[in-house]
Amino acid sequence: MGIDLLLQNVLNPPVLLFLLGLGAVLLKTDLDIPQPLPKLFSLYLLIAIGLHGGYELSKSGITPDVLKVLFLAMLMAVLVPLYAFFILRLKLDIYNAVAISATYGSISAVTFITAGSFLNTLGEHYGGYMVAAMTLMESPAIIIGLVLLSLFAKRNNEGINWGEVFREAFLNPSVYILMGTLIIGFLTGEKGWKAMEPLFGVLFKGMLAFFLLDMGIVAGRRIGEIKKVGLFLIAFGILLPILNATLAIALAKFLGLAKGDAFMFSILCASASYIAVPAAMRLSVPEANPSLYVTMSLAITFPFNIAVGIPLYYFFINMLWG
Amino acid sequence: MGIDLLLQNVLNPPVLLFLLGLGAVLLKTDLDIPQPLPKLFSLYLLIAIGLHGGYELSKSGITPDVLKVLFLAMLMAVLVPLYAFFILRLKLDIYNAVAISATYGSISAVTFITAGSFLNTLGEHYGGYMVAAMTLMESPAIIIGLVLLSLFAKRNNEGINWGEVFREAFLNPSVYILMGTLIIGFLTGEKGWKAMEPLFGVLFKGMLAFFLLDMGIVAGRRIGEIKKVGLFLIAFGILLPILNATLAIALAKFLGLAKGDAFMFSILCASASYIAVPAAMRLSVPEANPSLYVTMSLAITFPFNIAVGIPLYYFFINMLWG
Amino acid sequence: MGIDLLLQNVLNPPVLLFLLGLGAVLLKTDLDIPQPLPKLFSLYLLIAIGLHGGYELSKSGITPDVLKVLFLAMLMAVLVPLYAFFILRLKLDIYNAVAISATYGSISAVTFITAGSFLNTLGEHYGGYMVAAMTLMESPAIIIGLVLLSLFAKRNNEGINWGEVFREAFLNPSVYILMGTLIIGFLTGEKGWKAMEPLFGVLFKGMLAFFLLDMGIVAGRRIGEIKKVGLFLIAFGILLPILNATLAIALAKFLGLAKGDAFMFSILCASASYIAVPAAMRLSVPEANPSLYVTMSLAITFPFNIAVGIPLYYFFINMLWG
Amino acid sequence: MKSMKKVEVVVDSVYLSRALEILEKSGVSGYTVIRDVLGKGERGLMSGDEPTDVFKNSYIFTVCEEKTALRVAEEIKPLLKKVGGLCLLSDVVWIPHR
Amino acid sequence: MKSMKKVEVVVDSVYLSRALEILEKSGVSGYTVIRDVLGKGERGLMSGDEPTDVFKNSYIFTVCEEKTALRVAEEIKPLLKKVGGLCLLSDVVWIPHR
Amino acid sequence: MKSMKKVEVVVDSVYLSRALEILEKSGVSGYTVIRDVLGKGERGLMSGDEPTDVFKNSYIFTVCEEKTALRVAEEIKPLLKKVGGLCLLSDVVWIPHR
Ligand SMILES: Nc1ncnc2c1ncn2[C@@H]1O[C@H](COP(=O)(O)O)[C@@H](O)[C@H]1O
Ligand SMILES: Nc1ncnc2c1ncn2[C@@H]1O[C@H](COP(=O)(O)O)[C@@H](O)[C@H]1O
Ligand SMILES: Nc1ncnc2c1ncn2[C@@H]1O[C@H](COP(=O)(O)O)[C@@H](O)[C@H]1O
Ligand code: NA
Ligand code: NA
Ligand code: NA
Repeated sequence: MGIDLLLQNVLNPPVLLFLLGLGAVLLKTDLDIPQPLPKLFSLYLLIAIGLHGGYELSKSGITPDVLKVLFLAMLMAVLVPLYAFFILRLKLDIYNAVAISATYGSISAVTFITAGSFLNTLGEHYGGYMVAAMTLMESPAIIIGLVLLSLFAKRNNEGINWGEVFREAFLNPSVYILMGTLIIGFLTGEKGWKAMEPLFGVLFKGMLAFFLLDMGIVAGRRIGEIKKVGLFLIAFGILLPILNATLAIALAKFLGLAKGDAFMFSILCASASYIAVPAAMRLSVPEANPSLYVTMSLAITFPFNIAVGIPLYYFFINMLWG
Repeated sequence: MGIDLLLQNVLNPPVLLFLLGLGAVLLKTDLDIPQPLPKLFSLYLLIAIGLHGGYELSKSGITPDVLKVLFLAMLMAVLVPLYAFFILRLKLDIYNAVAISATYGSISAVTFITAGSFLNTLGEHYGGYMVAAMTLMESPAIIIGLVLLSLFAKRNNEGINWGEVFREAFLNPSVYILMGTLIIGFLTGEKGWKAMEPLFGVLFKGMLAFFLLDMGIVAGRRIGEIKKVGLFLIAFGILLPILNATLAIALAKFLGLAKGDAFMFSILCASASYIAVPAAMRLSVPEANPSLYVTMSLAITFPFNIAVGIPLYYFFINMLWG
Repeated sequence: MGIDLLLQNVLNPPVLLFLLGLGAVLLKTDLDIPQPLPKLFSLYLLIAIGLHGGYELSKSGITPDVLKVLFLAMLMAVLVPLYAFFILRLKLDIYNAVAISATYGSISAVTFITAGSFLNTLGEHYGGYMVAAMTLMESPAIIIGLVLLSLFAKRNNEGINWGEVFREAFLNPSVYILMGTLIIGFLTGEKGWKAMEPLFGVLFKGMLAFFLLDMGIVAGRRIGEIKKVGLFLIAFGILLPILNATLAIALAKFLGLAKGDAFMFSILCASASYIAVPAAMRLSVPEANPSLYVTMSLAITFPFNIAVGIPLYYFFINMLWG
Repeated sequence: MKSMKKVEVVVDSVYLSRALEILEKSGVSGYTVIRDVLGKGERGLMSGDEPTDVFKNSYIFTVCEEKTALRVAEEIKPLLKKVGGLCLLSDVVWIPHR
Repeated sequence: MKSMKKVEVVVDSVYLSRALEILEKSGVSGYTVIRDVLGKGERGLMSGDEPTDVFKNSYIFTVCEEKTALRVAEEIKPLLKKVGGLCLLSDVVWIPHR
Repeated sequence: MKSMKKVEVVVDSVYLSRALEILEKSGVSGYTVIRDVLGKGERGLMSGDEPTDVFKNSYIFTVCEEKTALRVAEEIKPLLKKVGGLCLLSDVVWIPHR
């Protein structure tokens, strides 16, 4: 992989602030971004990306190319948790396998956003419908996970409350806010975006940097737990994203996606959820150990993707798309 | 009313975000903007509107026209709680009549701001002294309410602590911050505003949209209580604002206010307080039921004004001013 | 001192908002900026100043002039707590003398920032390396204070945990974040700054104003404690800053610093810490009374510097540098 | 003055609403909740700093007659068994003000 | 070790400062306050999510001699009668450290 | 149901981690922490509104056997003596759910 790509990714204030946050914990500095400030940043980023994606979509319209991307998104959102589950079952009990596979089947919006900002620095771009694809990919893994659970686990006392499961999957706050602002951006078009751009467009990179500082702290706090996770899951947390990205790139090439879209799609497949899915799993699969799935997603896969995955997947794509 | 006006109002990111917040609660999504983030937005909006109003006032100076507006503001701030009280007494006990009439006699800054942003979209504008008028209109209703209370209620044990009442009325945080930033904006003029504009001017619409998302959630949470409020009070919460706006428009026409000013004045009269007055009422009239006055103001009158009232009053004004 | 300088300083939205905050407490208005919102502002300001300073440093490079400034900074960071300690020992026990001298030996970033914004208004500027100087000056006073303590106090039970002391001094959150963002700004240079400027540059003055509103409230809440502090310490809280600034100006003139740098350096020497050092003192010298050192720093020296010190030191410098 | 029982419950915040439902069904007349409590127990540290709300507890207490208290304790056991937490009973004197 | 009484009070946050005044007048030597507590009681749900601070409680506890405790309970009754809330007494052992 | 002791500690937030270390060393099996509690005591008002965290308390409680409780009380005394605070013991019944 071109060293310059790696540097180009790392020598960016957002990524460096992530490392600064990590370092703050490793050096035991007491640096803290207390709740609910991180919530402010994450809400901001979701709204910003939704509004902007909707606006872009209103410009491009819903073309066959867009439908192709959405189809691919659905496909991978179903496939990834399935094969992840059977890989995990080699070593784990059913409950933890379900929770972890759902986590990796879903996506991380902040990884997506950071990748978008990296693409931006290189002077390339991606279609606004990728945000719609991201929104589509958040939920299915939760459903797949619980279907697997009801197929393979024999829980003595109670069945799964499917109504609640569907609400958790499709109406959790991240999905709702992304979907909602996507539609608002679409409906209000150019005029709406012009009014929102000073806050939700111009300040975007700075807010991302601010939030990544917090993500670094949070990831750093979990690093101590990595050793409890065990070698198998550490390897899983790095290799599965690479596998997912590779598959995604192959499919994207096969179906002829544009370069930037292919890159963002590989990022979506490679990233793991650390907000929506863990919350859903804690509720629906209390038997699974949150220290496993949250630590893997936050302290292994997220930093890996931010620092190495983004330039790595881009390197592959650059080779194939030229 | 022109359907296009209604659409023009609704198809705006701020109003749509309000509806998104409402929907989040109705669909039970767990979406939440945790305290004190909403406080950040409301403080921001108050400071922004105060500084900008003060700056505008420093440009226009305090002319006879300005004094006319301030006089009208005082007049309505005294009249509205008075007639509201006697209407409410048809069905309610004294305590609740006092609390509700004070709530409707005062104003809602966010309704004012949203209306201003609507006016803006239409390419029209209003004078900075309207902010001074708004500040003037916050407090009198509290005093009027408590005067009515001491006239009509015979509380056995204790009198009203008028010193505290006046402090609550004139030195509550909203009045203080509006008044203070208005003066600061006036004193520092063009130069001061230029320094503050990047934060307090340019980002204004975006912050309003963000805050309205929260207001939607808050209003949504209260919607369940509407049925406890009863038909009389629901009707009151919609008809009184219309009555107040009509009266305001008539007076404004009679005294020859400019079109934008007349519109903003009608909004002030039509809106009901949901911060300053409820807090004051909870302290001074604990016998009244906060579920009534807060629910009416937040879940009935506020959404009505935001979605329907703003284009409706504008429609009337457009007919009269042409 | 030129009255116009004083006015030029005071008639600025940030300083006026500070006074508004002060007034809010004195008039008992209940105005409050609840935690952790102030933390958001202070983090923002530290990151902004660090990134910008680093960027400026990347443009100027590390010249002999820069090294001269850093040397001066170190010198004063060691000298001030030493002479402050012996002055304080005239009236105070060892523990309080240590805590207060450490407080005054360190610096206040917000005073620095406010002074920078004042300089800006006058159309002058200072070198980005001043931020490096500030970072250098935060920590030594803590070490000096505890060395004095171990020399002069005979604590019966336990020695000082020097490892923890050094961590508190050099890895407290403010020092860490300033140092880190300074390096990030330096590494990412022009390109990095361009990406961060919309948030961390353009909005700077507005955020400072917002934060000073909170500082006014906080200072106001402590004003009631001033009388408990006693006349000696009140005088100390005003005269020591003037003495420090005078010494700093003399040294700066002697070593030929540029005008803006000399001014910012005098501000650093004149200001007292109210975050990093108090936290360190509470941990390492629990025998000292935090009401003394926090009240002096927050309610006496900070307001004095903001309102009077800044134009006063500038007046001196203007005379000497012309 | 009246002798009553205080029931205290600590439970993962994700399950707060379920715990409150159980309280209501058991017939308590009121309760007080402190959200975002941290803690450590069998299932490790709940340090509350995640972007998820997965690692946060809530603390609930309710004051009621002994009979109701025992019912609450009984009814909440299955939830605590499934998701962890804590339930305590103690004696208090309630000062009636009405 | 010393046997003492713990007095716990839950009151609408709007009235916190008034409740603390009453405590001080009754002669307590100290108290601890948790702001922004939620709850449900006779006057409905205090869910704390309003822009107003109208629907939030505060929780106070103070440890003192029995005599003082009874005085606190007596003095705070009128406030609770007027605005609602809760007052509890219980036994604790205070571990003196001075 | 099991008779246990509840130990409650109020301490300056700056010293929270030290207090928790003491608890762990004394052998408690778990604890619950409420951060950012306000209060008033010998050392004046802890109103929590400083930019520093100097004027804030934390509240900790742990439920354990009497023997452990007494050990906690003994071990935490020196810290409280040095930096102020509060330590209380009381009786509770623990409802086991496992
Ligand atoms: N012995 C204890 N004393 C106080 N709180 C406890 C204790 N054990 C558990 N808890 C609380 O209950 C939560 C869940 O406990 P557990 O299910 O054992 O992990 C912990 O995070 C603590 O907040
Ligand atoms: N039985 C109870 N147990 C615990 N807390 C209560 C109880 N009753 C009331 N409270 C608390 O006291 C507040 C006011 O109660 P009330 O005046 O009855 O509405 C409620 O919001 C609760 O926080
Ligand atoms: N009598 C008391 N009752 C309740 N809390 C107390 C009492 N005394 C002290 N505290 C708490 O312990 C903290 C430290 O107390 P002190 O060391 O006496 O200043 C105070 O800020 C209160 O939160
Ligand atoms: Na994925
Ligand atoms: Na009105
Ligand atoms: Na200094």
